[in-house]
Amino acid sequence: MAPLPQFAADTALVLRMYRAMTLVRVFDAKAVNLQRTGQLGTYPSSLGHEAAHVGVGAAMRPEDVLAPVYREFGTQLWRGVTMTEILTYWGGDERGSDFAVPRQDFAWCVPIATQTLHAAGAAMAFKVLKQPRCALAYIGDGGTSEGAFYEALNLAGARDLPVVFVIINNGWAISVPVAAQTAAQTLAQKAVAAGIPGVQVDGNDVFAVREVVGEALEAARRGAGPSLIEALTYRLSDHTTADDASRYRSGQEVKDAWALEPLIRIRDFLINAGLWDGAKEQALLDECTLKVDAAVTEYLGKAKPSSDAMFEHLFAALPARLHEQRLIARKYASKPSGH
Amino acid sequence: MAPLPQFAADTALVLRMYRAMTLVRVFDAKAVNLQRTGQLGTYPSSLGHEAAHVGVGAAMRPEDVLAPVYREFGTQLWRGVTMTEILTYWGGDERGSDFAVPRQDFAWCVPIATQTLHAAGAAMAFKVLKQPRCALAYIGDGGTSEGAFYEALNLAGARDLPVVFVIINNGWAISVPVAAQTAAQTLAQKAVAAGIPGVQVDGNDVFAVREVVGEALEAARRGAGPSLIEALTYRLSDHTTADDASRYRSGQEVKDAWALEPLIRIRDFLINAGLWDGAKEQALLDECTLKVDAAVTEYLGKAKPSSDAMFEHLFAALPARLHEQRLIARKYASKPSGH
Amino acid sequence: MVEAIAMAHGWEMQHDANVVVIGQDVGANGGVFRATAGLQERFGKDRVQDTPLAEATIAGMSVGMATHGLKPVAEIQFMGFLYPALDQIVNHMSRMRNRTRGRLSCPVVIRTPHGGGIHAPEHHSESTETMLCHIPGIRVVCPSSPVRAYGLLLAAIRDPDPVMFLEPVRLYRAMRQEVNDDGQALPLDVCFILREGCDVTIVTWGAMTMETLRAVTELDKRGISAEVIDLATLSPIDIETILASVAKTGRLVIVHEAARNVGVGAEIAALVAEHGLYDLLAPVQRVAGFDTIMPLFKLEHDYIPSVQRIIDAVEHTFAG
Amino acid sequence: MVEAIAMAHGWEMQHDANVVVIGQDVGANGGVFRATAGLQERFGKDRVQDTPLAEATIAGMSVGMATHGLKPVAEIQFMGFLYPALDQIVNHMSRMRNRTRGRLSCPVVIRTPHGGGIHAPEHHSESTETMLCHIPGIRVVCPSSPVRAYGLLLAAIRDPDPVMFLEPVRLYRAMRQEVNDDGQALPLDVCFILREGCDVTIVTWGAMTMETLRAVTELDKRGISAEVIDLATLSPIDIETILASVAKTGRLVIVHEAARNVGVGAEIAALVAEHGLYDLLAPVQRVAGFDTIMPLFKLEHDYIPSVQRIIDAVEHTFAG
Ligand SMILES: Cc1ncc(C[n+]2csc(CCOP(=O)(O)OP(=O)(O)O)c2C)c(N)n1
Ligand SMILES: Cc1ncc(C[n+]2csc(CCOP(=O)(O)OP(=O)(O)O)c2C)c(N)n1
Ligand SMILES: [Mg+2]
Ligand SMILES: [Mg+2]
Repeated sequence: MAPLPQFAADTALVLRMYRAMTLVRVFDAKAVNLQRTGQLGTYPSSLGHEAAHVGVGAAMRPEDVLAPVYREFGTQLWRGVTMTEILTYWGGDERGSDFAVPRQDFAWCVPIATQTLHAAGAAMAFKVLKQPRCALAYIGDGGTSEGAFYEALNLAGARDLPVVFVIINNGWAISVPVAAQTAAQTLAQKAVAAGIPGVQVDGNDVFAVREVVGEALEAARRGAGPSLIEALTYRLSDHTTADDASRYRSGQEVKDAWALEPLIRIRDFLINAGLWDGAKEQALLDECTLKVDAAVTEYLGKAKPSSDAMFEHLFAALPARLHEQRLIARKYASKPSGH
Repeated sequence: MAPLPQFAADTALVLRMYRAMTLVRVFDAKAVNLQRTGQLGTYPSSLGHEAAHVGVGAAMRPEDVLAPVYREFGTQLWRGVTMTEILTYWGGDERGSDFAVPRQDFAWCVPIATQTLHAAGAAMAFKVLKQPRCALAYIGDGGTSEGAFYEALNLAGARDLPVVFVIINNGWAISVPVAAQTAAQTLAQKAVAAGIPGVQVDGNDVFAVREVVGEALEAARRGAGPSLIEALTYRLSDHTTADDASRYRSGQEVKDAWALEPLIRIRDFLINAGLWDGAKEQALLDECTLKVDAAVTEYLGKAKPSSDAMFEHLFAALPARLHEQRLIARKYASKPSGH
Repeated sequence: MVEAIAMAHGWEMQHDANVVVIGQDVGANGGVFRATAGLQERFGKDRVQDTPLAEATIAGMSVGMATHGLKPVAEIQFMGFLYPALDQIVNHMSRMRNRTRGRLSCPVVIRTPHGGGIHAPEHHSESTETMLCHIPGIRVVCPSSPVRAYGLLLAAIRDPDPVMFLEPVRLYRAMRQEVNDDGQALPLDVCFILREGCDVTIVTWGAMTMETLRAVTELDKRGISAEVIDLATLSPIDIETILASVAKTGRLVIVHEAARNVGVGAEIAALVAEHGLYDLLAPVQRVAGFDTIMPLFKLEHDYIPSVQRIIDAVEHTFAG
Repeated sequence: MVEAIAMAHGWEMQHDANVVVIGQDVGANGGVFRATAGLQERFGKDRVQDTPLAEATIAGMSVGMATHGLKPVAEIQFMGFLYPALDQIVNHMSRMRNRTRGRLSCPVVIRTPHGGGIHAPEHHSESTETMLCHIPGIRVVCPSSPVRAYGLLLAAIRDPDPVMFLEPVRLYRAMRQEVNDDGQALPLDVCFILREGCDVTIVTWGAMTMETLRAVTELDKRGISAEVIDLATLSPIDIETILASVAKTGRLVIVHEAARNVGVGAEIAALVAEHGLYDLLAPVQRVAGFDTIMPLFKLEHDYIPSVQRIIDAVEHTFAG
């Protein structure tokens, strides 16, 4: 076992990370529940990814830019995206992507792997504009099969861009296991194709993730170029609420994975360090539930957008040609309602 | 220096390779000349690539399938494509791609890197249909930046396909040098991303190319999976006849590269082995010129296709909707002419 | 409808050993919509293959497989994810036969879900058939019922040229119908008249047949008899059937979910303006999606043409 | 025309430090058509960047650059190589503003050669503007002269939203014209009336303005006075100008090089059939490329509409 990183001595930070991991887990369960009861659209659970997501969040600086996929709520909450915004987006409303904070982060990116090029492009902007900032793009294990991913690595390497790519290897891309995606024994080694460093990290260990990602970001910031990090974790949930994972993977595999899940580990660390106990845990859970419930209430209270919303941000100014269509849309719009 | 491969003792074969290299060089000069005199369209010279192209051709079996880019005339001639066909295509006539031999090879592929997926797909067909054949795809150094290339490597690795990818690293992609394409120190190492073997070979050494490619094909054929080969050579010509390389690279660099050009080397070998002399060389050149001239005559004698050609092979049978357009095309067709 | 699609796959794989199914999650999972359910168990992993997560790969390997002896039937998980495959479709699949003067060809079917209306996430509700219909050398087909899905998919797989097969997601589960698993294909390149009528012609396709037929019921009550044509093959268009209908009714309304600007409706309107101008008693009406981004699902039913919009458009042709 | 394009780049880079040029061979080589000649020497390697050989990269990095402070002007070497970039254009560039409710936006210009007629190799002669025009959230612009190339490119770079800028290859060298390097942009979203006339309206764009103007000279001799409209912005279409012209002339001929089926001409014909039906004295005529693969260059002039085809189509509108 490697020694603990220095920041582990910063009790406030460690507790903050644990609280963030707990909050996202409570939030996640609630979101799945909202979907099951018809109050949310298809939702991609982040169950099991808490250490990887919070570790990355804690390693980034506010002025850095995140290019998420769709599942990395732990990172987004850390950076200031609100639970209400998350629910608003997954509830089928673009306003959820108009983050009050962080204004410069990319929105969720459903077309797999495309976001890696956005991060590289943002990093290119930082380089040209001489801003000491980094971009960080997530990608899934399945996503590493898309050409866009390799192109982004290659561009980043060729132009020495301040960007870090984090693969969340959770074992599955919907029903396809990693071994069916590639013959590469690790996903980190894909960095070799671009001539950039690649490393693996235990994605269920929040200390390790924050340390490795933090180092990569600092290297990028000081001009030492991009890197690729493969965080090994496991998707404990179905792919999304529209999926039934029992069709294609064994219950035993999932059960085994639960033994390694990330919350237990940091909680044990805190308890051993005398920083945590049952009462504190209960208080935290209560606090999280309150926060989540408040966000849900705010989300459910939002009125349906008007049909004008389709036209409002299509261009900076709506071309004349579309004015008539906006009127038609108004005429036939279904009635506004909470849901 | 590695020992000569076994086949180097096969004098007939070695002479055949040298003749093929000479023929393609004579052909190439003529084709450039035809373009300069307005008798051919834009043409991509293969000057300097003769060892790589002929070496690959000599390594393949007739029943294997080639997916070329646009420049690998040495391989195509070896496999049975005719000079007339080559001129016909680059003269702006689809009939040039209707190879009499080899019927199953792919045609030239201008959209960079897309052919690598065709080769992988053909290899998949061989695998599913249990045919003991291989596919071989070419790609340029510039082409290795396209996502499609990585996807093809990854697919081939993941499904253990009988396919070999040969990168012709000739230093340049039009005006962009390899160092600007990627931070990878070799292009062969891109294989690591796909978990398949990657090797470099001296692309100006026809013995080495035939040996390395032949081994890769045999491995693929016996089920040992795909591989990637980087052949190091140099583009002695402009990118195509539409390019002026003096805009972006130094005359000195080209001059230096001429010292390593592939024909001298094998000729010296033949002379040292007592198999070649000035008279034989002159006879060969004369023979090549005759062959090339005959092909040019045949090419120039071809009548312009009729406008019906646009409709003939659009579908297996022309849909009713298009019959009227075929008539319109006939009505306005420019007059048939040789050129 | 999704069962009819799985059934057509099954029939053809049973009867043609060269048919191979590829795509993301088509194997053990049977497709995210279950359109390939049970096929891998039945035909094995060589003939029903999960691909890596890469659409250019799916299209590009299909080209290689099809030119070398197989008949790939490929699934792209949603139409919004088709774009990385377009290069291969436009530059190779549609051209291989023409390029090689018939030496090599691409008998490929690419299936993909089409349209919105099922509360799906971003990029899961697209209907950009225009981009495909404009490509010469491929056919574009869109069934509007389980029976037509079965018969047209069989025809598409048997066709010697590439076919894009667009499956309206709203019909996957909504529409149930007895389908005979008899291996009978339906013809490509022709429309289907869903309902005869004499006052107005309505041309539509895919899921919009549902709203159209509902509108027609209401129009009946108002004494307007509408003829409803299911375009079915979106390219090449069977314009003769449409022109004959317009010659009879004198009025034309085109209904589609895709954006209006340069939609397939524009081609139909243009053809009628060219060849049927003197039959028209009123301007052609297009009822289409707006020229906006397909919104997230809270507003998707404000985007998709409603029954009322269709009724109003038809009535408008009588207003002049 | 190619010099006018390089000049517009130069002006705007001089006056806006955030404009950055990217593409294959745009640096030392100055672009394969020399449209970026001299820019790297003048503005350095940070602002004029050769990219790796990857079109998805060019479009995707443009999105990232544009959302984070730069204004990329990207070159795709030929329109036939645009397809790998389409995913980024359709799914991100056109949607970023809408998706984020205006928080992030994409002021990107993607320039690419358009059309054939210069004896180029396979895939170097495409005109698939339809695929772009159908995408909501982007503009598509096609200049027909050096003056308009200069003014419209400046407008495109200054526009806060993404613009696809299609440059007719036949005009690059063929057309020479004095261009004032004064930084004056021309308006987007409007057509230009190239020539007034009263008997027939001809709408066209890009290189086809050449054949059209030649046809018009011949028509003049025959006593037919044609009004010629250069569409210029292909999406969104300035239909008012076209309708006003048709109201005056009563006849409409649309000329474009792209394939006819679901071409932009279909949209224009459809709009006129909807809003100008009663002005039409004869059926609309479309003179367009065939619905075939653009052939290799031996036949390209059998594909591209000829002057005679345009003349005949115009005369046909008087035949009824
Ligand atoms: C380009 C594209 N193709 C297909 C899909 C459909 N899809 C959504 S998620 C997914 C699997 C992603 O797996 P992975 O990258 O491992 O991420 P994970 O879901 O495990 O986080 C697929 C195929 C998509 N969103 N985008
Ligand atoms: C997808 C695509 N993009 C751009 C081009 C234009 N183009 C033709 S050749 C070439 C450079 C290719 O370089 P490389 O792969 O090294 O091959 P080489 O020409 O050196 O043989 C480019 C950019 C193309 N043909 N296809
Ligand atoms: Mg995964
Ligand atoms: Mg090269």
